[in-house]
Amino acid sequence: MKWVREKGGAIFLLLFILCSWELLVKVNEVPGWLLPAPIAVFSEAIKVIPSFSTDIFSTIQLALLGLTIGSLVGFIIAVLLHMMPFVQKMVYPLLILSQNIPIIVLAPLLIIWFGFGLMPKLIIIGLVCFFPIVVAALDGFKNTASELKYYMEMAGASKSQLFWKLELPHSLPSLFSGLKISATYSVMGAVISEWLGAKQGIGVFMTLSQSSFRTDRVFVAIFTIMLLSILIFGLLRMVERIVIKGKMER
Amino acid sequence: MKWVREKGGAIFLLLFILCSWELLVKVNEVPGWLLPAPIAVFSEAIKVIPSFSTDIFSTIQLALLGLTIGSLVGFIIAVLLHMMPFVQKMVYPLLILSQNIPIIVLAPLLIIWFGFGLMPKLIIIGLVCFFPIVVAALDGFKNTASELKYYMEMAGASKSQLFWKLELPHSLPSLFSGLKISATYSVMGAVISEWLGAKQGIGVFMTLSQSSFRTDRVFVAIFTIMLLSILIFGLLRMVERIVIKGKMER
Amino acid sequence: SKENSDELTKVTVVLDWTPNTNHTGLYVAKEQGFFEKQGLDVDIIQPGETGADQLVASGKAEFGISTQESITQARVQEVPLVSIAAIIQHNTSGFASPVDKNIKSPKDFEGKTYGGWGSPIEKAILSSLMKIENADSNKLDIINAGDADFFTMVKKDVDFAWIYYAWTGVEAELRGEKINMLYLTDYSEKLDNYTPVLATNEKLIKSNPDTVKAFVKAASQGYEFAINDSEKAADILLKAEPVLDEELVRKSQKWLASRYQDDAKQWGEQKVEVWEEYANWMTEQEVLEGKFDAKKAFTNEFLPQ
Amino acid sequence: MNHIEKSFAKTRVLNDISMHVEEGEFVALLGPSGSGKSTLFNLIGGMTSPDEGTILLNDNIIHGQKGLIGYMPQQPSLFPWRTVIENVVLVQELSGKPNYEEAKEWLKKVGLQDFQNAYPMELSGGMKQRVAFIRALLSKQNLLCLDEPFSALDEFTRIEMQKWLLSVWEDNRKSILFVTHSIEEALFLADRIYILTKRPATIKEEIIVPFARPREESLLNANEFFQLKQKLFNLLRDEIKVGE
Amino acid sequence: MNHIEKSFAKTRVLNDISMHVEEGEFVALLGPSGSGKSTLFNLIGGMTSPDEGTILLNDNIIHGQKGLIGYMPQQPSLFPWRTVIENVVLVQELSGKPNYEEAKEWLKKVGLQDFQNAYPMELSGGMKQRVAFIRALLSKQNLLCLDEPFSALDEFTRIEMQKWLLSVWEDNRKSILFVTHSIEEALFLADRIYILTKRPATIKEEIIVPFARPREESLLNANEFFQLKQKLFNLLRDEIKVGE
Ligand SMILES: Nc1ncnc2c1ncn2[C@@H]1O[C@H](COP(=O)(O)OP(=O)(O)OP(=O)(O)O)[C@@H](O)[C@H]1O
Ligand SMILES: Nc1ncnc2c1ncn2[C@@H]1O[C@H](COP(=O)(O)OP(=O)(O)OP(=O)(O)O)[C@@H](O)[C@H]1O
Ligand SMILES: [Mg+2]
Ligand SMILES: [Mg+2]
Repeated sequence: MKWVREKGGAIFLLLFILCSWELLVKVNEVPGWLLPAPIAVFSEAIKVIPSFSTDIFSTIQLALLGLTIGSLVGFIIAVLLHMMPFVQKMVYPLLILSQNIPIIVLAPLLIIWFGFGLMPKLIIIGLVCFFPIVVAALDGFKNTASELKYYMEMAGASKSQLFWKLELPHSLPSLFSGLKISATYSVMGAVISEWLGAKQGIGVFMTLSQSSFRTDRVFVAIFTIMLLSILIFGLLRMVERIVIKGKMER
Repeated sequence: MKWVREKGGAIFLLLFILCSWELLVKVNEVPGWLLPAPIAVFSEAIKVIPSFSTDIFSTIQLALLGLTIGSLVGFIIAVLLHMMPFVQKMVYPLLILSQNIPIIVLAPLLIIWFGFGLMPKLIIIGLVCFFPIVVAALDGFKNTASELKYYMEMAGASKSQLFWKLELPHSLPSLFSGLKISATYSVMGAVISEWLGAKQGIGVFMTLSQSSFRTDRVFVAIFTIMLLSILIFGLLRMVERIVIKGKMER
Repeated sequence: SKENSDELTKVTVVLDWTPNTNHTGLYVAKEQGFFEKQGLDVDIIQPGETGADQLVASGKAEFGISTQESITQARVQEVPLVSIAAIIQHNTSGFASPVDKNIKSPKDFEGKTYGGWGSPIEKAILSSLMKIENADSNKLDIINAGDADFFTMVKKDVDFAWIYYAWTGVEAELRGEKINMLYLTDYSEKLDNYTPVLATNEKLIKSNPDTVKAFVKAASQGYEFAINDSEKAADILLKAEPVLDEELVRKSQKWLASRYQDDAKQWGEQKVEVWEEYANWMTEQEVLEGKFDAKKAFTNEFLPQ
Repeated sequence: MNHIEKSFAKTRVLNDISMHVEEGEFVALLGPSGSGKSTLFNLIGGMTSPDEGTILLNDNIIHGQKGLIGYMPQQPSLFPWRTVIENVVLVQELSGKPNYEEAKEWLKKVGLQDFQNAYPMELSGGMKQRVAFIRALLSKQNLLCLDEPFSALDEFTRIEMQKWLLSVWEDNRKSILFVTHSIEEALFLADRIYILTKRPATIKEEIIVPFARPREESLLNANEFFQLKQKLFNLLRDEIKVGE
Repeated sequence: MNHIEKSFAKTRVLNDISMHVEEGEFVALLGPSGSGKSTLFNLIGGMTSPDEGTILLNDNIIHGQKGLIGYMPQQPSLFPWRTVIENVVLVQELSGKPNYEEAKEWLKKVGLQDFQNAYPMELSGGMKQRVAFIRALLSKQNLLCLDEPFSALDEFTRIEMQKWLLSVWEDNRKSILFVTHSIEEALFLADRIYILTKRPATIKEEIIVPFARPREESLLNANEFFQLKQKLFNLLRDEIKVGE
């Protein structure tokens, strides 16, 4: 019941958008190869689901694995940089640089080094996911309430105690905010990573459909990507609520 | 002097990486079309700069314009959603969805609707840039120190006063954190947007080089992208310092 | 030319890839004023990640570079694309592999890995070639290698890929990399399709046949120029796109010069049998899911008499 | 002016409390720590609504209506990114144009003229409290609710502040409701004193302070003052003892 | 145990101050608001270093060394995401295993047994202060620095706490240095009292409190007590008056 009340609005809005879309397509007689109507997409979805589900499953695996690795790496980097302000000054600009290596350039190098296996894909997803977490975590650590930090230092807390007992719990909301951004990108990251050499996955399905002008199937792929992102995002929200539960002030 | 001390480390590290790279390439005799050595890239850069500079300029324009529009839109959306929690529940999931529309699908639609001009490109960059700002701003608004919020409400502050006098200044660090993420993505976003039909720009230069197997020129393009991102990021850091200057506690 | 430019009809042509020697005729026609003489002001645009087809079909661009296999599939999905000239008369593409992979016939595909870009045609062609040689197409691995180029792909995991000889093959020559090349035309007449072709959409043909005619005429002059003077044509392309590698362009241009027109009566001519046989083959391979009408897919009527 | 009766849930904090503040009256609230005094202020300020009973201001029910009172919270709650003077004019900004001149003058009276451009983190605890106090005074409301306004001040600064508050109040006759833990302070300042019991709080006693106004510092040493103080002292002591 | 002399810059706050706390001694610090008492604690706690002079603990210079004293800050500084009991054991966690049993017992003594699992935001101002106080007591250091520990408590809870603090102190004889604004409190608790002048602070007077221990509540009404209180009162009043 509570769920309906909370999510009802979003679902209603979504339905509204889908309906307007359907209507627009029908009224303007937009050809299906240009922009298929939602109903056509859904009926196509039902048709292809049996063969498509292995693609979906493989992409989910990829996205979750990549997100996990990316978040962990991001978190660890953030902690290290936070603990060593000098290193932070040195490395932070490089992290920004890392976000500006176009995938099309990285792809051949990764393939040469790691082949077409799992590794280069995880690296691409990880590269997409780790950055928002680093930025958010660092900002979270830095903006700890000063009087609490003061107190901890007075009490003789070591740097690591300061971190575990104060900065980490205090930065949880910020961390989750970064994590949610990353999660949003993770599925798309997985799909992009599949474009550099995969045998199955949503990305493969999408290019296949694209090159044979099956725009309806392309949209099936897009809807799936969106659904998956929302699911991962929702999962993280749940984890966030459980972790920050009861920590009332925040 | 201060500048040297602060940035010296990063530059040193960068030089170190470049040198190791040069060495690795030389020692292992990596062919230039696979991974060119930095020196080769720089000498090529000097050669192409005269013809390349119009590309650079056009991409900078695109990136800055897109970032500005994206940030403004993101900020406005965040404010609206914050002011109307009910709408936020409805629209937030859709924003996540917006980040999961693959550009290759959006691109033809955008071109069909808006032609080959500036508009579709700005939409793509904006789409990339607005999201981190929305997430960061919303989290910032939400995590306002509760006792200050309490006080403002007691004092009879209207919703908009609460926002302008408390939530906005309080969320500035968070906002800048989102803005910095967006800035990092903006140049890459501009390059990607150029792939959907541009006559000039770094993106055009890069694909041309790529398809004629001029890996050294591809790297010239990448280095330029990185340099631009760092510059925009640095610019924002400066603005951040000026804006948050003296607001000591934060 | 500036003063009478408002009398010129503005048209846009979208390439299928980054500019290369397949497109030389267009650049020549633009630079030599052939288009202008026909009353056209032509804008040459690089495609997005998606290629030109949808843009041309929707009328956002008047003309585009496409291929017979695309147009065939497009027509079946009721996309109103029409081929108006074959840029290269015979299919110059094929499966390339470094010599040390020892792939000399489709039989050798067994146990190998193919790196493709993600089209259902690839699988169909590979398995039909292998069938001709009685090889088991289940023993072939197909990887969607996306953005990676041939030379990168074959460094790792991938054994062979599908290339245009005129570009990637010539680049391999330049690099001194020995490759084995299996041309599609060596194995089946049916696979000698037109690739690439000039395309436009049905609407423009109906509403503005003169523009189409003018465009094809100028393009045809451009390609004839390239056939006759490949050195000068290469200069023109390089001047328009200075980023391209000079050596590659010159060598590729020379290789292509005799192949634009080849054995046809005139540049651009297309035969209905080629369209029909290719479509039949695709239907046999279960790549086409629908009816295909060759007569609607192409036309020779705009070629200069 | 106020006619309040309420009771409040969860760990029942306020239990059937009725009290009122007349226009221009100065009322003090005494009670054990944790008895519900700040909660009462939140109710009047409209931050929470009573479970039962009504709160009236000028005969209008004001449940959940905010901004009707001038309020000084127990913790200073200064905005860290605003200077002292910017903090002081904050409430004025909410309802119109800030008056920097007035703010400066009042800051001078509490001895903070040198600190008007300092940030809160540069202030000592007592200085912060004084800033919060001025901020409350400068709000243009007719009912001021002060929650332990002088707790972090030394005895003399405190007496100075009390005298000054009295003179301000005698000039403009706003209604004041204030919480204190100092019996002396309550007696010296108030017209009337409510004494609360332990949680759940009820009103143990209402005491009318008989001293004439204006009151001088010497009152603190007067005999009647001492006796009344003893009486209150015992009342409160009983209250605390009962609970043990 | 301490032999301090320092002076401190910018808006010169402390000016050539020397003081010391013997082992097991209970020393109070009185002074006008903003005179530099909390700053002094920060120096001892190692948060800032003196511009001149030295701070010694057991004959070792401890400039900038943190964690050597048990400290109760002027603002409660509780961790909002920790429950009361988790806040109390925080300092113990820093140096070893937290002792929840002990913490519970002590919470009971200050009347917070029902709130050990509450979060700070559910507490009243005085309750927060008591939690911060217990937290400081539970740190195992030999020198306790308390900054206005009882300012937000009503007079009786305050007296209870004072008596209890005295009994704890008489048991374990830690050294205590504490800031207060209440002359009575200083006299009732301390062996010795330092009185600071206004900013820049110097030591105006050092007073040895002659009352025998253990001290009873009745002392508060004794005549000597009253006289000493008057003396201090006048000393402080002079100090404040001088500045006007
Ligand atoms: N948000 C809350 N949730 C639950 N309980 C609360 C909350 N706020 C206050 N309380 C409880 O209400 C009671 C009264 O609190 P209040 O702050 O009103 O006390 P007070 O009289 O102001 O005490 P003090 O003199 O110590 O400031 C306390 O026992 C407290 O635990
Ligand atoms: N970080 C700082 N920057 C600048 N000045 C400061 C800073 N901290 C304290 N001061 C100044 O030092 C002086 C003494 O402050 P301190 O907090 O030590 O006073 P205090 O004696 O504890 O007063 P109170 O009794 O009001 O708490 C004040 O005038 C204050 O403005
Ligand atoms: Mg209170
Ligand atoms: Mg202090």
